[in-house]
Amino acid sequence: DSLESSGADTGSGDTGGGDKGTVVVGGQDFTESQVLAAIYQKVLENEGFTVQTKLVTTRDVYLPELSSGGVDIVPDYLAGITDYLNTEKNGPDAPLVSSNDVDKTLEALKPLAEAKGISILPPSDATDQNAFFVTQDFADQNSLTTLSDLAALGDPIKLGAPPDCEGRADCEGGLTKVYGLKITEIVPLDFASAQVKDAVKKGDVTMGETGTTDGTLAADGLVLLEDDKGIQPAQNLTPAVNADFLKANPDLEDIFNQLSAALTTDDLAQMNLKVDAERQKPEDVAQQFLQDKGLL
Amino acid sequence: MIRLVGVGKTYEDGTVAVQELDLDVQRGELVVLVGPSGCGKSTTLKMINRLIEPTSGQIFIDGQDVTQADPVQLRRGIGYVIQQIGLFPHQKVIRNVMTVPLLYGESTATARERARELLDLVGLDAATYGDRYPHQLSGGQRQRVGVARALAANPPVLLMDEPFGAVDPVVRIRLQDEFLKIQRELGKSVVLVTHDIDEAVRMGDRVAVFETGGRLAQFGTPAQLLAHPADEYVEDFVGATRGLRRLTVTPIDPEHLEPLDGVSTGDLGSAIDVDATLEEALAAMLRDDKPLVGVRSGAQFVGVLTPAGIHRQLRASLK
Amino acid sequence: MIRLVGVGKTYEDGTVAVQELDLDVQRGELVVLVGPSGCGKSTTLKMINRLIEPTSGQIFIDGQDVTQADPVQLRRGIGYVIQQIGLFPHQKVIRNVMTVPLLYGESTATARERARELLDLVGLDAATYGDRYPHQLSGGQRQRVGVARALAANPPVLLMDEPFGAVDPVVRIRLQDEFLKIQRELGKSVVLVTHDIDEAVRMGDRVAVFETGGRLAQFGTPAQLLAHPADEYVEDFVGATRGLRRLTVTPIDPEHLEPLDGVSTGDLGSAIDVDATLEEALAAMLRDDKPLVGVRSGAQFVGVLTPAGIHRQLRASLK
Amino acid sequence: MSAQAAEVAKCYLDNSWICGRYWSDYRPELTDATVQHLWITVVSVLVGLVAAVPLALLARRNPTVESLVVGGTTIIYTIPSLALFSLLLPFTGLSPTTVIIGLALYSLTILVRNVLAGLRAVPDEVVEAARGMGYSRVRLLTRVELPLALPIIMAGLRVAAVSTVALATIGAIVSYGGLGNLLLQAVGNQFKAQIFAASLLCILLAIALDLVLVGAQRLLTPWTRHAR
Amino acid sequence: MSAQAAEVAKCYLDNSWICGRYWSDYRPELTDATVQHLWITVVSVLVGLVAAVPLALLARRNPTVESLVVGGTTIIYTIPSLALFSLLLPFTGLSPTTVIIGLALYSLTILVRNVLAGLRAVPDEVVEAARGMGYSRVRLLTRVELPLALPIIMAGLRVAAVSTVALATIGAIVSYGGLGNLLLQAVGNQFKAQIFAASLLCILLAIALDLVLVGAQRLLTPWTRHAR
Ligand SMILES: Nc1ncnc2c1ncn2[C@@H]1O[C@H](COP(=O)(O)OP(=O)(O)OP(=O)(O)O)[C@@H](O)[C@H]1O
Ligand SMILES: Nc1ncnc2c1ncn2[C@@H]1O[C@H](COP(=O)(O)OP(=O)(O)OP(=O)(O)O)[C@@H](O)[C@H]1O
Ligand SMILES: [Mg+2]
Ligand SMILES: [Mg+2]
Repeated sequence: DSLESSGADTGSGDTGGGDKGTVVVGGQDFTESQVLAAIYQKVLENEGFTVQTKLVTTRDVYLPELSSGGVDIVPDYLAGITDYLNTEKNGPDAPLVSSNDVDKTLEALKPLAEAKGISILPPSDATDQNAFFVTQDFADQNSLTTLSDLAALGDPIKLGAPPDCEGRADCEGGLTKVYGLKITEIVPLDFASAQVKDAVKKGDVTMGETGTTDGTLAADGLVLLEDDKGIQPAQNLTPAVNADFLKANPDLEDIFNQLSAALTTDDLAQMNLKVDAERQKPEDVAQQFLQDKGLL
Repeated sequence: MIRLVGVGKTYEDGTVAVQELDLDVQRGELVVLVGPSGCGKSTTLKMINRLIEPTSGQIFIDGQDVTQADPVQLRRGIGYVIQQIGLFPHQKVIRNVMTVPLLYGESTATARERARELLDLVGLDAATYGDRYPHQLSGGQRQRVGVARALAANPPVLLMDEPFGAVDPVVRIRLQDEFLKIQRELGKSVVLVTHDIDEAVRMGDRVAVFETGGRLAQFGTPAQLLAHPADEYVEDFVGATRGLRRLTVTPIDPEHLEPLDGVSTGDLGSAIDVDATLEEALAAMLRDDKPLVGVRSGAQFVGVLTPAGIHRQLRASLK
Repeated sequence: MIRLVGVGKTYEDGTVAVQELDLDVQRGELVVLVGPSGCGKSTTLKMINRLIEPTSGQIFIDGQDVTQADPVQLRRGIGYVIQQIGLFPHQKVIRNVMTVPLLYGESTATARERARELLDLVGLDAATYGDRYPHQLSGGQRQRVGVARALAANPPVLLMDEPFGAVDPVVRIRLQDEFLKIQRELGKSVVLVTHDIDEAVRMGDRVAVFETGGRLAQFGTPAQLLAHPADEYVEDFVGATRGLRRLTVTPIDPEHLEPLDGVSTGDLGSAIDVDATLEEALAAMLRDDKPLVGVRSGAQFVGVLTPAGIHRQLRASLK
Repeated sequence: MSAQAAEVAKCYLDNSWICGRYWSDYRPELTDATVQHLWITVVSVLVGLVAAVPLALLARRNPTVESLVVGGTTIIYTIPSLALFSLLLPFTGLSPTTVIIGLALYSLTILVRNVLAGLRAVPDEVVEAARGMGYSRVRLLTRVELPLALPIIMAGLRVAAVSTVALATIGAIVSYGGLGNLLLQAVGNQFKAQIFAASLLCILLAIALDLVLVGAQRLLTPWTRHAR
Repeated sequence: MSAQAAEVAKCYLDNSWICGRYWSDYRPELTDATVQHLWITVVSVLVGLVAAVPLALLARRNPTVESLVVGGTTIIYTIPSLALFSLLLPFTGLSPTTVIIGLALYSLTILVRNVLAGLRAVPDEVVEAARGMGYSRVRLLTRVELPLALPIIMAGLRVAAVSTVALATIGAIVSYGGLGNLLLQAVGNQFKAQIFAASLLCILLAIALDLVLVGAQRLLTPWTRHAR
């Protein structure tokens, strides 16, 4: 039960490891984050911790808590947390320090995180980047697999994306400047929402924005175009841990490294699909995943 | 004018407030309901203007069954003084009195003029009290405003529930007199509730004496009541000293005066009119400290009354 | 016991309700405040228990300046009957009466017992009325509950603002008698407001007659007031028929009875006691329809009274 | 950077909360938004009031109606504004009507209860006196009951006004949110001076409305002033 | 697709609003969320009430305090819940306290006005009688004024309860939103059965609370039942 603090002690008897105290897993309250939080919870419970999961709406809410110890560990995204800490320290107009390069981004992040009392464990290969999709039919007709292919087509393009897309390097800015797409209009539609998918299916817009781990696209007859020029920053899954907590529990590092190593983008997409389409509970999906990977 | 036939009221909790009541009020007549506390006087009054619906019997006004009438139209023709006074706390005194004339569509100026007159009538100076709110008045002043309010519309029928209960005797007698004058002049039909048997005797053309439980014990003129109480209950209620009370209502009987012979005019003191009551005769004797009082008809002396003579006339009237 | 020295009250809007009032109430004395509507009686009463603060003068109870006292403690020793009755609408009748004993920390059972007694005392059957809410009572019944409530705590001092105004004369006389009995037995000091001069004369050890504007016109025993009104105003207020009213308070003077000689015992009717008042003598005569009444002291006849004799005694007492 | 850069105020560049230039540069926008916010709020609350009185009257006569009215308004109140506006959108489109209906429904919930409680607090004997004098229901209501219920109705009206000022910002989702429009934009692009200004105006608007209502209540209920 | 796919209920795959399987599969989550929603609401309203009474009492004695209290609560009401929770976060962290303080502050705004209006509606003569009999201020308040103000206070309490049920969902931003947590997730992944269930429970909760309060009012004010 990932939603309820009261459900925290459900798995504490899994091992004979004894009670090592309470851990608070934080995170945001969307499907993928729920699944990851559930995975973290199970792993920690397996280690003998009592776990509370607190999923909140925004990073603004949990990050200060992570720094102060109100939250101990968060499954976070590499570029996301980097950008957040960077703007917090250097102001909203500071140049971006995240990029599509995982190592460089991680290097930029570490000092920012340390200053906040946050330790960053090595990122997983699994990544949840923003991505753009079109209908499978449209892609087939024009043999499209990458954004460059689309640019080569030269057609005017209507884009369905959140309103802040305009000008952003990982959105309209990058698409026009890096790829040379001719974007004629940005129709304001929420990221990865049902509306944006409908709009693409109906042809109201040519292309919509979603995430790489969106598991429902195939079923809807939609397909992602590869970001072959790398305008998306590296949003690899990265455990962010309160530094004091990690210091007190150094053996956790290994355990989370194992977990990160086992996790793939496709796993995320599959797990999201199970939750979003089949309506399985995140904790069941997490349990299945951990068993399949032999991590429990 | 008003007729109650077999009227009864049993409250929801089973309290029988009024039972099998037959009563009639002629046009221009003032009928007083009197009786002990809780005997159903207010309940009876409120059934006439349908503030309370009777549980049995029928009530007619001008031959029309009130239960068939539109209550609003019905009540517009009936002035009502509520026992709890019930002034509008959000309106100034003058406005409270203007309220019914305005209801009838009179102009503000006319209504205000009328309200001023009526406030004066009930002994409240409109300039001093008109602009106050009710909570700035004394208990008796509030009650007088309530009476003025009910009179303002000049309705042909008036229901008054203990209208003078909270005022002192001087003001009360003034109000009673003023009210009687208006009533006689304008021929209003009035039902007045009081617990004051003196007021009943003084004001009522006929008096209905209620018994606890809402039974009508006797209904007649004050003189009948005092002279021939229907039963012990009425006799008790009218009072052990009812003989004395009769002084108030018994007129001098010119047939049975003692002759003037041998009485020097100096001994007569201030003579009284032959229309006066025995009470006034006795009061005059005491005031002048004389054992007799002259009675005159116009300028003409018609005889003298002595204490014994008064007693004799009183005893005669009781038969 | 209670002493008012130069007390005055001017309301915020400039109304002078009471001015320069000196008044004292002895321990165990019943003082009646009487006067026309709006003359400042309620205001005076409320200044004694500090519901209204005087704008001038001082008030002492048992020698202590009330303005120095804690108002809550002060009021706990003073029973109060408010003119507007002011029952607690959210409590049943019995609870309303229990409220003050409970305030003093008595047990519920004791308080309930006492409340039952008091309801009976004021003529309300506790079984019938105890479990009703105030709005289910008639006007007079509510007022009686208010009196019972004030008596419940058995306070040494009582302030009563028109406590019997809404009840019929039979009940009123019963209540007055019961109250006087309690008061005499328990030696309570009482200030009672009424507009009923008869009640004032009947109940008051001393009576304070107020004039409009809160001026004290006269302060004395009822007999003094009736016999020697201080001025025309008091004379008027006490009433044109005040001589007759005196019948009520004037005891028979055994010195001035007519002799028994030549009166057959059959003519004497039901004799009256020598302690009776002139009113009772006159009533007996009328009741028996005889022109004279025997007066006895114990089993012994001491004389007879005739109408003329009553008149003579009355006139004598006025001097 | 363009040639205008030199002119750009420091507080814009620093993204300060308090920025005098913002207030002067954006005066027209702020004024328009405030005016829109105000009229939408006022109209909504008035519509709510106009609906609340008859509903309260029906509820007073009939306990079944009371349960329905009270239950119904309860349901309305639990519908999130976003969902409510979405429900209305197909009928009223992107118009102020959408916002006003939504806000009026919310204020209705508050008002209907206070109107009901206010009417029930009118002293029985005053009502009886008025009925006895031949007041019709309508006149009784307008001349006696509503005036005497006013202090309690006003308490509800003030809560409704203040909460509507706050809720009106949500109108931004259909572009009729008054200061909410500015707020939404500013949150979107982290324009702190605008967030600050719009929030401040919102608060001031709420206080101003509340004061106006207090003033109106004083004027309308002069008899309460002398009491006690 | 996994072996479990065969078992997936049709209404999940269709994403229907009404889905019986959802109610049975998610019973524990629904129960937990409802319980959390309920206790957060109840505690918040109670805290609001406990704060409102002394504030109303102070305000009644003193017009300056009244303006301050009324002005202050007005300001609170115009602060969007998100901002209010953010303000509290540094002090109270990710705990129910954050939500409860926030919600209590909102309900305070409603309650303080109704408590004040209720106290002012107590008939003067009843208060005078009680004072005359030697009621202390505290006793006067608890035995006479508050009971007689109860119908009006309850009207406020009911608005506060209903609005708090609705507002409590916003607690989801700090993970203590009861049904709001489920709602937020479900809106995020378009889980219609969950949106429907959580919304329905929210409405039922609001109605249930309202009914409980109506029942409590009936029990607590028996004297009003016989009236008229
Ligand atoms: N709050 C007030 N503001 C201004 N004047 C007032 C106020 N209360 C009473 N008065 C005035 O003070 C005077 C005395 O009032 P009070 O209530 O003491 O009279 P009272 O003798 O008790 O009369 P009643 O027998 O009619 O009850 C009256 O003229 C009244 O109008
Ligand atoms: N709502 C009610 N429910 C039950 N009984 C009631 C109700 N109202 C009045 N009564 C009872 O009905 C009887 C008659 O009441 P009513 O008010 O008519 O008396 P009344 O003659 O006017 O008395 P008073 O002179 O004291 O005003 C009383 O015994 C009273 O207790
Ligand atoms: Mg009556
Ligand atoms: Mg008085």
